[in-house]
Amino acid sequence: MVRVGVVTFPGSLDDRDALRAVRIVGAEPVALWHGDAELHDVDAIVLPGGFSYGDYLRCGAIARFSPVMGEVIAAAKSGMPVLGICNGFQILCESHLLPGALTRNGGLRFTCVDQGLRILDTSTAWTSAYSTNQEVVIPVKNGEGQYVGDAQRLYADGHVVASYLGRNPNGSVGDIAGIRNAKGNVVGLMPHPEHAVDALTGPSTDGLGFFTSVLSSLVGA
Amino acid sequence: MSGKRVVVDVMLKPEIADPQGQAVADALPRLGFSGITGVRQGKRFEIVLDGPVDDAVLDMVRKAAETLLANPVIEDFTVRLEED
Amino acid sequence: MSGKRVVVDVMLKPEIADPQGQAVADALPRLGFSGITGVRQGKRFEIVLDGPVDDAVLDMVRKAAETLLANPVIEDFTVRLEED
Amino acid sequence: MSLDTVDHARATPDDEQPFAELGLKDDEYASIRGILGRRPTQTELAMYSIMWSEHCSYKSSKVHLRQFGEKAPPQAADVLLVGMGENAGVVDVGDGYAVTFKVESHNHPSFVEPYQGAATGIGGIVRDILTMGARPVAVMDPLRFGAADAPDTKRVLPGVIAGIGGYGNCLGLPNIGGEVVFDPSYNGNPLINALCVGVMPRERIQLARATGEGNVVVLLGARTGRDGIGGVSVLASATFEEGDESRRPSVQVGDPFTEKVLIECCLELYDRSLVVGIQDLGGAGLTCATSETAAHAGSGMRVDIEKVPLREASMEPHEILASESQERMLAIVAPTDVDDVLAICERWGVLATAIGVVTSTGRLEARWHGEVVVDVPPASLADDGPVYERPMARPADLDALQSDPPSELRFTRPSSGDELRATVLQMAASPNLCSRAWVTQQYDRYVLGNTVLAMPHDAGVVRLDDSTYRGLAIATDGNGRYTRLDPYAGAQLAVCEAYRNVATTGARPVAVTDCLNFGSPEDPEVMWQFAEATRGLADACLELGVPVTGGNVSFYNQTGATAINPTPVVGVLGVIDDVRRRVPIGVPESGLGVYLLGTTRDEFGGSEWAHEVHGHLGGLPPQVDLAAEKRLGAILTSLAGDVILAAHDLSDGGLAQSLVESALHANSGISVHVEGDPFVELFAESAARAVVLASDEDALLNACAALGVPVRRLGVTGGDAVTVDGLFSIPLDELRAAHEGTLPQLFG
Ligand SMILES: Nc1ncnc2c1ncn2[C@@H]1O[C@H](COP(=O)(O)OP(=O)(O)O)[C@@H](O)[C@H]1O
Ligand SMILES: [Mg+2]
Repeated sequence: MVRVGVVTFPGSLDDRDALRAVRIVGAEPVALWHGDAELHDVDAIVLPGGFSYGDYLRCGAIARFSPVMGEVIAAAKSGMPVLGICNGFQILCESHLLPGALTRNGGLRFTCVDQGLRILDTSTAWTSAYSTNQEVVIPVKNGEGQYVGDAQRLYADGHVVASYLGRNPNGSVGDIAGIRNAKGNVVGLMPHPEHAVDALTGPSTDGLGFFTSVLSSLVGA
Repeated sequence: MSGKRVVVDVMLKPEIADPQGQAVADALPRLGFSGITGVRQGKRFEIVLDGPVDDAVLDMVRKAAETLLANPVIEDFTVRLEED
Repeated sequence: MSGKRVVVDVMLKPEIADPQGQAVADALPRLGFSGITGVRQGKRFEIVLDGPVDDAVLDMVRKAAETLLANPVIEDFTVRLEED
Repeated sequence: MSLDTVDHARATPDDEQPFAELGLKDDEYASIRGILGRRPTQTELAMYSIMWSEHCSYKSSKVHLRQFGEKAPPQAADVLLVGMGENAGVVDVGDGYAVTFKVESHNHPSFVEPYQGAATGIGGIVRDILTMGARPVAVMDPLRFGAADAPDTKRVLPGVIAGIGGYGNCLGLPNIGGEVVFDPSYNGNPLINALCVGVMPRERIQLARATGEGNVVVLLGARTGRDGIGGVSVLASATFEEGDESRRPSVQVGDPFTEKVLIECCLELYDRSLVVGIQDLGGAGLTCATSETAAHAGSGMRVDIEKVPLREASMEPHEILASESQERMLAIVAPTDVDDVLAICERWGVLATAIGVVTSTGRLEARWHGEVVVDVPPASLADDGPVYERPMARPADLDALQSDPPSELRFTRPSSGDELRATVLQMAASPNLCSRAWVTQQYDRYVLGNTVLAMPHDAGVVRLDDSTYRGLAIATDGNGRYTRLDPYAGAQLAVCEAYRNVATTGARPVAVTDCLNFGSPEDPEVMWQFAEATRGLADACLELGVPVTGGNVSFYNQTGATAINPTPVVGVLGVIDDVRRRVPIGVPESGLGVYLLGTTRDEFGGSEWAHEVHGHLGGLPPQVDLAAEKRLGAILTSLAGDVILAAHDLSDGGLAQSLVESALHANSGISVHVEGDPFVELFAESAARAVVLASDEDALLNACAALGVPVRRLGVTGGDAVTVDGLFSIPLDELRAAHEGTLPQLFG
């Protein structure tokens, strides 16, 4: 069975939700601990949402130095699929696995809304289940989700994975909601697909695709 | 007197808890930085003005610091002129 | 050399948007403060060390600023010694 | 000054002590001397002054709150696992699950420093829930502010909302509901109440008991600083006059990250059965936690104060014992488990320090570097404080108020289609009825993945955990205007509305928590309001079969001699056996029948219409009919999810407002036909009513007939407007612009 690890940092909040999403698509969820430099033979990794270390300094700045992150960075560089959601995206940027940075929302307020997104790149390990330009609705909830970086270049290189539709909730440059690395195994996403996996508790089930994608990319590999 | 700016430093009063500074103080030794006994984290505002910075202007900035930039219930501030 | 502390100022690079500074710049004229052409908001860290502050210590703080206190992708920092 | 030890106090019986400055009355001081058989030490005096303050001792309210126990309904025996008097009551919700919930106020601190005051309000109520053994699973925030356009509201509201979000979001707790009410009565006295609910396996319930001689007293969490020293007595029990620097408390800054790891750490300690007893540190800090745990266990305790980890090294023993530093818990641990406890704390990065032991002396002793500075019977602090029967008087202006209803004679009522249309739009856009999205979008509603209904539904509904479909529902309500006009009825209407809101979502109401926000108990008219309101609350809970499990009293909400409108805020907890049957306020299906359940009367006293359109308060509040509420609740609960596809209760603003909210949520129109006086039909605030959308008319009508619930078909869903036949039609876009524009315009 495909093993997908979800790292819990002190202050991680959506770790249980990510584990649940992994379980729902039929993969084996594996809880990873920030303090253990050990990946327990997982095939893919999710860095979940939350406020690691309270997000007091900068989001993700302290978590990036956790013992487990050395392993995550090495695995990412060797091609293992890694998805950073919200705080996880911030950690990936702080770790320089993804370019740019996430800063305070343009409106200066934490914002939780059901957000329309367009999936732009379906070539990654995490988005292959979508069709190009597919429109989905997934919750976004963050206080520091404004992506800053070289949007032109990211678009030119095809590295923008998803963009906001309609109102841009945080002022991200180029309406960027998610990006990937050159190889396509590392994806960072501000919206929370793990909160759109069950119509009972989310606005849609549109988030399932991120988890089914990784499953099929690993089974197919 | 252009090329100058006014800087307002805002720090939590010493008796007020500073979780942000504490988080940094806790993290630094883990990264191998030693000998640090305390960290306080505050805000720094750099204010650029369109005319010469005289005492009246500094007074105005002080007033602005008091009303908007700092929260006098929990924070102290200092105002000073700085070369660019 | 006790009674001294090291101050690290961290500011967003000039080309990075600063919504907090902008909000302050927008609010000031509404409160009747005029002549302000721009505000940038950053962070100020006051670091207290348990020994004398020599060049080696300042170097260490500079290293800490580079790795942890600032994100060089979007921020600049300065390190300096300050009297209490 | 040298250390005031117990020996020194014995040797210097005549030393003068500043008891009056600490808020103790002459006779209270005398009785402390009587209890101890000597003068108290400085540290003891500080402890008594805090524990005997209004906030900690409930000295003015105790005699009234007793009714909640005395009039507890028979259902209490079946559902309550832990009753009143603990940190929070615990309710059996079936399948081996227990739920604990409580609402509390943080009014004064939030007025002084809105962000931190509101944030630490969330932090405090969450620790109350954690203490019971539960995982906190959701928060709610019933809020009341001065007039929407008052300068003080502009100062306070944004910070309060940001603080509640800042703390709750960072803890990973979904916010599933609350209230935002504006009324000039709260100018200068905003009511910032916070509710938390938690879930646990039944057998994990923890109690605040220091049992077992030799067990170790372990302090968990944040370092202790000079936070809110004397805050409990000075801040929470006395009116705070702005500009009075000397009484300005040191504001407490919340640290949600520390609280988050404290939660995870405590839950692991519970799951591994490593604590014998546990108590959160809230008001009165260590003083309260040590004395209550020892008193409730009938044991004793010895604490070495210098072991407490400090933020400021210069703190004195009385400051350490009085400090209200946030994010701390006190655990009682068997000596053989201490190492395991410390290891778990270390893994979570939680500071943990053994500071004392449980004894069998029946005394609470505290030493400062070996010298005894406290030696008191713990119950004298925790339980045996003063109790007052305060004088009461019916407000002198009440007859005049009650005999001034907003009748047809006093105010012209809208009657033409155009007038009614304009009134619907005005009401939908009014500060009290407009969309709360500006607020609720600042709160995470999704985290933990169990939220089934949140804003804008009538109650928040969460699944107990993701291995079950069993869920809980909570709503909070209160109406200061109704309660001002008739405190007995007003309190009952608050219970009724929360009860109805819970039932509307398909849950069965089972228990109550309340936060009683009033003016000064030293004012006989306020005390009368308080007595009437508690009596009304207790009587309503008895009749409805929902026991009060706990709550909080907040007095001294007043400016000068003017008290706020008396405002009991009531939270009702419901159980829903299968959350897949939950009922939203609207669904986007066309062709569903729209029905009105309940009886509409010409009731406008204290109504939103009188307030919004005429700035008027007078007359009597709507009639209370507890039996009708029960019947309505039974229909809503039993038909939820199959016959009833959507439902919305009728309250502030009446039928018109409910139809507007339902249609906007579903983004699908509604057309209705009203009989009788359209103004009364659309805007009256008669209680015990709801609008439901149903597909199976016969099933609905039969059920209503069987239970004797009046029901009338109003119309049908569909289209893209809210239409009242023959009178007016308002496109949804126009309604939405009115409804959603108000708060952003007011607060940015
Ligand atoms: N401060 C708040 N925090 C969270 N939710 C709120 C708040 N204020 C209002 N709400 C939500 O907005 C909706 C409308 O509120 P309200 O009109 O007071 O409800 P009701 O009339 O059913 O009691 C409800 O879902 C309520 O829980
Ligand atoms: Mg309602």
